[in-house]
Amino acid sequence: MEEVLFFIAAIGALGGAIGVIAMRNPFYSVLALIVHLFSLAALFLLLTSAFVAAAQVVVYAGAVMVLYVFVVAYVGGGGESAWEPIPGQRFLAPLLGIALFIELAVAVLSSSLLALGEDGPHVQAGFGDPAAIGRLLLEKFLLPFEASSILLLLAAVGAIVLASNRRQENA
Amino acid sequence: MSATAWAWLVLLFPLLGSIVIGVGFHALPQKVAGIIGTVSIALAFACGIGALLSLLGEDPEARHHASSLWDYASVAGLDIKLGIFVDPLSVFMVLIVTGVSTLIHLYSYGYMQSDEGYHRFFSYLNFFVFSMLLLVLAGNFVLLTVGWAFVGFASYALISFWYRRETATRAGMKAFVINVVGDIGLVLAAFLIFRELGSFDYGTVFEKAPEVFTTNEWTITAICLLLLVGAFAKSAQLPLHTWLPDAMEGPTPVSSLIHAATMVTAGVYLIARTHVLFELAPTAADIAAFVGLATLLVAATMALVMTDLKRAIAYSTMSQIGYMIMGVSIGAYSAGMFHLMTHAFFKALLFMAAGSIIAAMANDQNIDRMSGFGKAMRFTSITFVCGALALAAFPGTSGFFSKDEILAFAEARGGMYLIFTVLGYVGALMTAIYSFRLVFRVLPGRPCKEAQELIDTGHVAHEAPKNPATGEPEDTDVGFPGPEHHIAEQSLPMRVAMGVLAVLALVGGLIQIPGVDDVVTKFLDPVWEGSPLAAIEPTLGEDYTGLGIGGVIALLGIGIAYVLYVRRPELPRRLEQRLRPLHTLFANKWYFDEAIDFLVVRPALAIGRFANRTFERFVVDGLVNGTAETVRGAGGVVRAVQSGFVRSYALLLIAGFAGLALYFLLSSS
Amino acid sequence: MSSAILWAPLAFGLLGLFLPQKAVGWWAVLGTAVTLGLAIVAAVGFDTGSSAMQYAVDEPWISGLGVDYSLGIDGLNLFLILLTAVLWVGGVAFAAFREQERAKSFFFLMLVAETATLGAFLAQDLLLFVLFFDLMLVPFYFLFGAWGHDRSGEGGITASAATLKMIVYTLIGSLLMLVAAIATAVLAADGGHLTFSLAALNEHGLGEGSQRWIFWFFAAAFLVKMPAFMLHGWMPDAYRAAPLPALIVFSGVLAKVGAYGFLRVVLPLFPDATVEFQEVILMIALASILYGSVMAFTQTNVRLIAGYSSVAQLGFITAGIFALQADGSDGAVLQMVNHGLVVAPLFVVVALLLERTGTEDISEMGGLALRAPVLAALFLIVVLATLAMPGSANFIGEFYILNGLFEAKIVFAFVAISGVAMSAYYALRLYQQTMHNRKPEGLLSREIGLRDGLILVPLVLCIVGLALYPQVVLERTAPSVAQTVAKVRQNEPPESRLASMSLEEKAEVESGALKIVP
Amino acid sequence: MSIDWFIVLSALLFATGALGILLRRSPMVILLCLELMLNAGNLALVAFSRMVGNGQGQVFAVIVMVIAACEVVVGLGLIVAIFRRRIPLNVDDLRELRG
Amino acid sequence: MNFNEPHLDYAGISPLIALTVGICVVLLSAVFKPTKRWAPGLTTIALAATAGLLIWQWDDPKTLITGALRLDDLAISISLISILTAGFCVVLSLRERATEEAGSGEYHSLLLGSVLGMVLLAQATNLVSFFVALETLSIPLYILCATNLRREGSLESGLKYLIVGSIGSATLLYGMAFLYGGTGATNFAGIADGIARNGLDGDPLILIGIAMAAVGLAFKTSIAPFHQWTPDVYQGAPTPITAFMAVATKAAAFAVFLRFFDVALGSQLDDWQPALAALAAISIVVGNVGALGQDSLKRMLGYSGVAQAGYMLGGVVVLSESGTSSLVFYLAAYAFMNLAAFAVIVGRERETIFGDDIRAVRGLGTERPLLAWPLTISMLALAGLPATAGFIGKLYLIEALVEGDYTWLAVFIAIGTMISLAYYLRVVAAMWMRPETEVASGARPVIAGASPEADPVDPDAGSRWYIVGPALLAAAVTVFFGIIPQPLVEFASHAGAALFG
Repeated sequence: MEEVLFFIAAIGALGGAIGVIAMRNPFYSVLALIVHLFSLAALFLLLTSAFVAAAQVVVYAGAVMVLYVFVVAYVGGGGESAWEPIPGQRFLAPLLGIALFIELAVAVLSSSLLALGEDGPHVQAGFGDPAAIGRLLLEKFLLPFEASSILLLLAAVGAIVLASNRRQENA
Repeated sequence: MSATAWAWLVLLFPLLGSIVIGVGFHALPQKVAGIIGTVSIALAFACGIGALLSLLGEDPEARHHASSLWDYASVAGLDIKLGIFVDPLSVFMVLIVTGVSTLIHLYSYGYMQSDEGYHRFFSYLNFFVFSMLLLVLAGNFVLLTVGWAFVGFASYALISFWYRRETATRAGMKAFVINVVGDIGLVLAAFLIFRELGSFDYGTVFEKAPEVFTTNEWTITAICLLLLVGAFAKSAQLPLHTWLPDAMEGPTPVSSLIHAATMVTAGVYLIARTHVLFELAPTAADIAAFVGLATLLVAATMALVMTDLKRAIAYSTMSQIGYMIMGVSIGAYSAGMFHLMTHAFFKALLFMAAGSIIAAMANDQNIDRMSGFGKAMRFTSITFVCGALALAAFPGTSGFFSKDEILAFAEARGGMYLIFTVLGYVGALMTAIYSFRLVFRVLPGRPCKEAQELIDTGHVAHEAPKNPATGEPEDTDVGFPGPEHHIAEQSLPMRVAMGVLAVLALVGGLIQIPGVDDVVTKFLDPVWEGSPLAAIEPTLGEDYTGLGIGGVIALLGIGIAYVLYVRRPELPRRLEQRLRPLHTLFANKWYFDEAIDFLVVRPALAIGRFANRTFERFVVDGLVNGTAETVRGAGGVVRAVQSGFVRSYALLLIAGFAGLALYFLLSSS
Repeated sequence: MSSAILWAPLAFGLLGLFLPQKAVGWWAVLGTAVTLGLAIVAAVGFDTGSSAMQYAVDEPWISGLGVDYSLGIDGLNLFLILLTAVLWVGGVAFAAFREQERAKSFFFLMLVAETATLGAFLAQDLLLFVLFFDLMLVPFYFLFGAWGHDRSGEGGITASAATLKMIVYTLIGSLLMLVAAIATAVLAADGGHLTFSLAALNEHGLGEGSQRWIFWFFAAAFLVKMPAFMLHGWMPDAYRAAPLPALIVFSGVLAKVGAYGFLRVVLPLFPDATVEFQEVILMIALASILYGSVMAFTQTNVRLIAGYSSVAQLGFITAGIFALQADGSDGAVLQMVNHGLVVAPLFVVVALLLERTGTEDISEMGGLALRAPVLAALFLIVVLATLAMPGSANFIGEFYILNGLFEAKIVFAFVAISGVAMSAYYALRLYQQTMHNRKPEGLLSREIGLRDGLILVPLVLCIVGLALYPQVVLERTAPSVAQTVAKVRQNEPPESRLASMSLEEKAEVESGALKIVP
Repeated sequence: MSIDWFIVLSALLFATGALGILLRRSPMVILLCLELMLNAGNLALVAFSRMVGNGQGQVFAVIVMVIAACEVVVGLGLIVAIFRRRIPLNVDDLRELRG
Repeated sequence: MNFNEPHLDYAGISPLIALTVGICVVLLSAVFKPTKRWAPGLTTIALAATAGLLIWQWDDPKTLITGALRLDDLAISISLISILTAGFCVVLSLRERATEEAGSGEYHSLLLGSVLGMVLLAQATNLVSFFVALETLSIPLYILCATNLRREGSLESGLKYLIVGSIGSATLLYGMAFLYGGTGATNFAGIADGIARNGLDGDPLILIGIAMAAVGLAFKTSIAPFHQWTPDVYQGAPTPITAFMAVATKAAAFAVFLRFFDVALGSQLDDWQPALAALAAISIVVGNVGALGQDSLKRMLGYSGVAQAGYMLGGVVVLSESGTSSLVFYLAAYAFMNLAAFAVIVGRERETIFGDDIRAVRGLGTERPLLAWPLTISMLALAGLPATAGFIGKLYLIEALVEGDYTWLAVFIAIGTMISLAYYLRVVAAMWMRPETEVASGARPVIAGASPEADPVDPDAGSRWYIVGPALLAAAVTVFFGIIPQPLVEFASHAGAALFG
């Protein structure tokens, strides 16, 4: 059962990813990414990480993707021309992609770490649920937590700086 | 006063004279400069006499002294002092040098009177005398080299005295460079001596040499050969002689003093001085003797055909020095030195007379154009004849005794050395012929235009001076005054100088007549103490046979010259045509200049050109520029990769990662 | 004392920045004169017979890195310091007599250069030496580049390009030297206390393997600086670009730092490598002698004649050092001083010729002696010293060098000496073509002025003085040199040492009085 | 399901994201691809977290999400700014800076 | 399930608090009209306070917030360098076009945010805080680069930086995931333990993790071949930001580079050392040859930064106390040398029409000696000539390299330096050795800078105190530490001792 779910989710994630890079129209790419994200959330659930899965759906598929959709709608999603101005890019990029995958896969599969080949240890109930994660966030990872909040603030400021129409305002 | 003190004074006066005249060239009136120059040399001569007397007052065995002023450069085991060595040989040389120099200064006093560079001339001349005396008195091989080089430089300065004349400057350069080659020989010899004997000092070296070296060992042979390089360069022996004829570009007193009487005999002195070494290396000594012989013959042939008056005399100088070198190399030390002395007298005289004549010819030196000066310039002619007689070894003159003594010694030594006697006489015959060739071509006959003018008006109305070699007008800013002051008849100092020398040339030989007296030999004998060669003495019979043969040959030579140049003046031309190749060879100076040009000068210039045009540009600069270009090319590559496409940056980043990851995977265990 | 000598020029230079443009030249002259005075005082108080470091200063500077501020004077550098002080007075005075653009910067840089150069000579800490060695270039970079001559119109390159070439070229060696110097200290410390002090490094010694590459790094720096054959590519352009006052000191002193470096650093610190590579360096030296000479007699630009002749002369000096004999090195030190003393006035004369004729090409000059006999005479003395006329101190220098070489490697000596003959030709040619021969139309000939005389005459007097009494240098140099050379020789195999011994020494060895310590 | 499946999948996603960046010219799509890469990292983190049995990886993943969101926000802001300047939204046209 | 409140050492985190408060205050000041002009002042105060608080913690190492951070002398010294650079940046940003475009408050708060990221990064001892800090450093910089909104180049640089930077971050993250997976720990020490415990020495999983982490860090420190953003972004960004970025980013990234590779990955030294050394060598070559012939000074400095990063990476490669100290020393020296140059560029860019083109400094020697001298000193120092801090820095680095048996890398540094002379001295030559430019200020020929979005020319910009002051100060310090380096050496040796002592 788990295997089936995994493969379904995996195909969804991978299909979504391929969709992102294959779609001509950015709008469809965004949609493909949403598929990808939901599939990922499913995978997270398979890994008994309920909180992460939830956050994935809420934060990403919810908030971030909405932002994307808006921006795509704002700037318009024109297709790209098929002409490749960089010599060799078309040829080298897939090559490198494959190489990257093989290297990473080899690293994982040839590792002497036995746990990799297993399903993972038995975990207590509550592993990965909001309470556990929340505790970790406020105890051990308090600093990253706080820092990321400041980062969010800064990013918001940045977005305003970049996207606000100050120029016309000043003029 | 001790002999060494006198010797220091001998050195001091010419140096002072040179400096005073040189520094005070603006302030001193011309006459004063001339007087200072002459007097300082005369004082040196007087001090030389002082040294002589001082030496004579001592035991013959103790007649050698060393003295030094200060440590010149003595560290690291090299002990070089500013030291002199006084013994009969050096005093003998001092006397000749200062004596003849005094007369020549006197001559120059008149001769150079209207020259622009009068001060300069006397300063140089005094400096030359100083250098020569330093060479003679030096107490070690380093100081010897110093004197040796100073002399070379003085010679350079005086040859190119009229420095806007390019033939003169070129000749000066030639002389200097060849002299430097000689210096190098000396320096290398000094190194070898130091390496083997651990000292540069004459005293130590001569004392130790017989203990350290075995006869004909390669080192001592090498030392002697290197010394010979020095000697040959300075004494114009084959093949390093080519500078001497060119040196005639200098003013005539210079030719007279330096290139006849003193400097060129330095090689003879050197061999005599280092005879201890040469006796240990008989091979080297023989080589020297053969070179001397060759030079004497070759130079004589050239002198036979030269049409340039001064150059002809110059070749005769070479030839005579060949005798001396031959003499001192085979062991006839005293005889060699004696010939050196007499040669100084008559050769200086000949040049002086020639200078007078050339002046009358408005610097034209071609004997083909001269004739009839016997009537025009009586005093000059008489002295010229005196000189020529001595040179031709006319019986009774100084050259007669000195030359024959060398040949007699060779005969007495016997064996192989008989060759020297025989060929020496051949040379003597040629000597007589060429010396009287000059006399007969110049003095008798119908006066040429200039001579006639002299007879008519007492002076020559000369045109603007021209360089006889190139024909271009001279730059009179630096000299070349009118001839009237050059003519011996018209200047008392010149006449005095020539007169004294004429007398000496005629009678100078009388101090050493076999069986009658032997002043020179007796005085010099302590120097060759312990030398087996010096002990060889021709018997009286041999001596007189030699003298007899010599006299006959001299007369024969003069006779031939008379026939050729007076009785049948058309004969030389016919001979010339008959012996065309030989004449061409002689007239072209045996092609020595050409050979040197071909073997040394041209390759050097070709290498220089190659270095300059090719090597420097393509290799040295090419290396730099090539590196720079490579680096710049690499920069171009980097800039090309930096294409501005962000996706290409991403590509490189990922490629870099892939590479790095690959490395790590490969290195993982 | 050492510190005073070192910093005096810089102090004057800095103060000079606050003076009006007009006065700054004379102020700089004063500064160099004071430095000279201090150097003379040091020389007078110098203990002649000793090889020990005198007037030593030793303070920690960067203690974390083991670098000390360590100065001192001994026989090796005493006269080089004097030479530096003398030539800088000459060069600066020469410039002060003439109008200079941006005078303040010019003289400031000149004085900085003096401090840097003195520093290189005085430093007794390896790193301090490297530092000053590199620092020397900086002021000259500006002097050459900003006040230099643009030769792009006559087939050459611009001053800034020439000076860039020079600095890149010379720094190639210097930077490698920096690495090598650090490696020396680190390897010598071997985990212990790190120090760059030459005295301490002297005692430690390095393994043969590391000596080898370190030796070449140092050699590269020094050979480029000299410059040696094949590494002289920067020289022609830089010499042609350089402003003459700067060139006077540059040619006179800077090349010597390279040679000095061999004596001060390479021989004592890397004795095994020195012995091992002796012949290679000698080959380079010989090539420099021959090539420099050949080039010198084909050039017609006076600067290049002097430049290439320096290549040859420095070849002699290197050969002397690498004879690895006491006399060779003694001669080398003497010759460094001599060469500085001749090449500087040579460039003064070049400057005067340029002012008179407007050209630097000897084929366009000639016949100047007539109206300028004093100048000609002074020039002649310089030229004769250049060609190592016997009787000059240069002769003694070369004599010692060649004698050393003769004892060590006789074949090299024979080849090297041919350079002497060539030097006679090119030096005399330089004199003849300018002073003698026909005077080209329209050429002005003028006697040397009083002010230039004040520069040239003392320099010539130095030449003459040394010619009369070279012992003054030799006797002070010898103890230090003996120590340096002994350091190298003690690592030689016994038989080769025996071969190069003098007669007395050999006798002593045979009699057992002297033992060869392997 | 053994953990290495998850990891290999994440590697595949990572490579896909990288490939997208290399091939696509719209800055928007490139941003999406960056998301893919970060998500691949997240998947690996969560998988490893499951494997080692502690929640640290999950916390990391959550924080990465926040950061990814920040990047997106800034990226989109830039895209808007560029759009405003009427520069074509094509990264290949942004090459004033090069060489 | 009880909640264990983490212990907070408020003294230790006081610098962070100061910065955070600073960010908020500066942001708030932008809201009200009268306080809008206060932003630079407030920023300076925040920076000064942070610096003061950091110095207060000097020589008192402690671990903060449940092992997320470690405040030791390495962190402090690096933070101080970053803060100093930020301070210079604030001064140079006065009257900068970008601050007006972005709004002074926003601009400065972003700057402070980036500084916060740096301070955090220098202290990070945990993968999560490491990653967060790195992003806190980077994201504000992406924005700041683009703040000169009217210039296409500025936007371009921002986007490029963002894209490539995010790839770097993603790679780093993935690597961290592997390391976490292999060891089950996120704190550095735990990673080291995990490797040992799980017997993962030289395991591909760990090694790939290291490789990916190295790539991420190499990207931040501009190590070739991950450097390509550097010249473009340096050139496109507003010059004060470039100055800040060039020094501070590098400093912070090197700090974590050192800490991460020492504490977490020290046991894998044999595996990563040669790789990093190779990267250093490549950087040296690429950076130096790339800088040749660049006409844009900022771009040239960008390439030179690549090369300098290569030199500095040597300090990481040897992984020793002296390596660390030398790296910190070099960073400090590098800060001053670079700032002097950038100050001059800022001034010239505002007063000439040539922007940051090398033509802008032609004849500077006579025109504005007070700017020419700092730039000259800066160039000489970057080239490593003596009597500047640059020389001592190189000396220190080389010493560390030789001690660490990486002499060949030292030789590479020497060779790189030789090449670098060609472009550094080109600038010097332009200032002193060419005829002066005949700039008629105000005239706008149709060349670079004449496009409508070009910044207006301020003919006196080069003489304003906030240009000349920083330039002179930085140059003076460069020379000072070149002659009396001992204080800085001691400062740096504390940093080394913090990690290895």
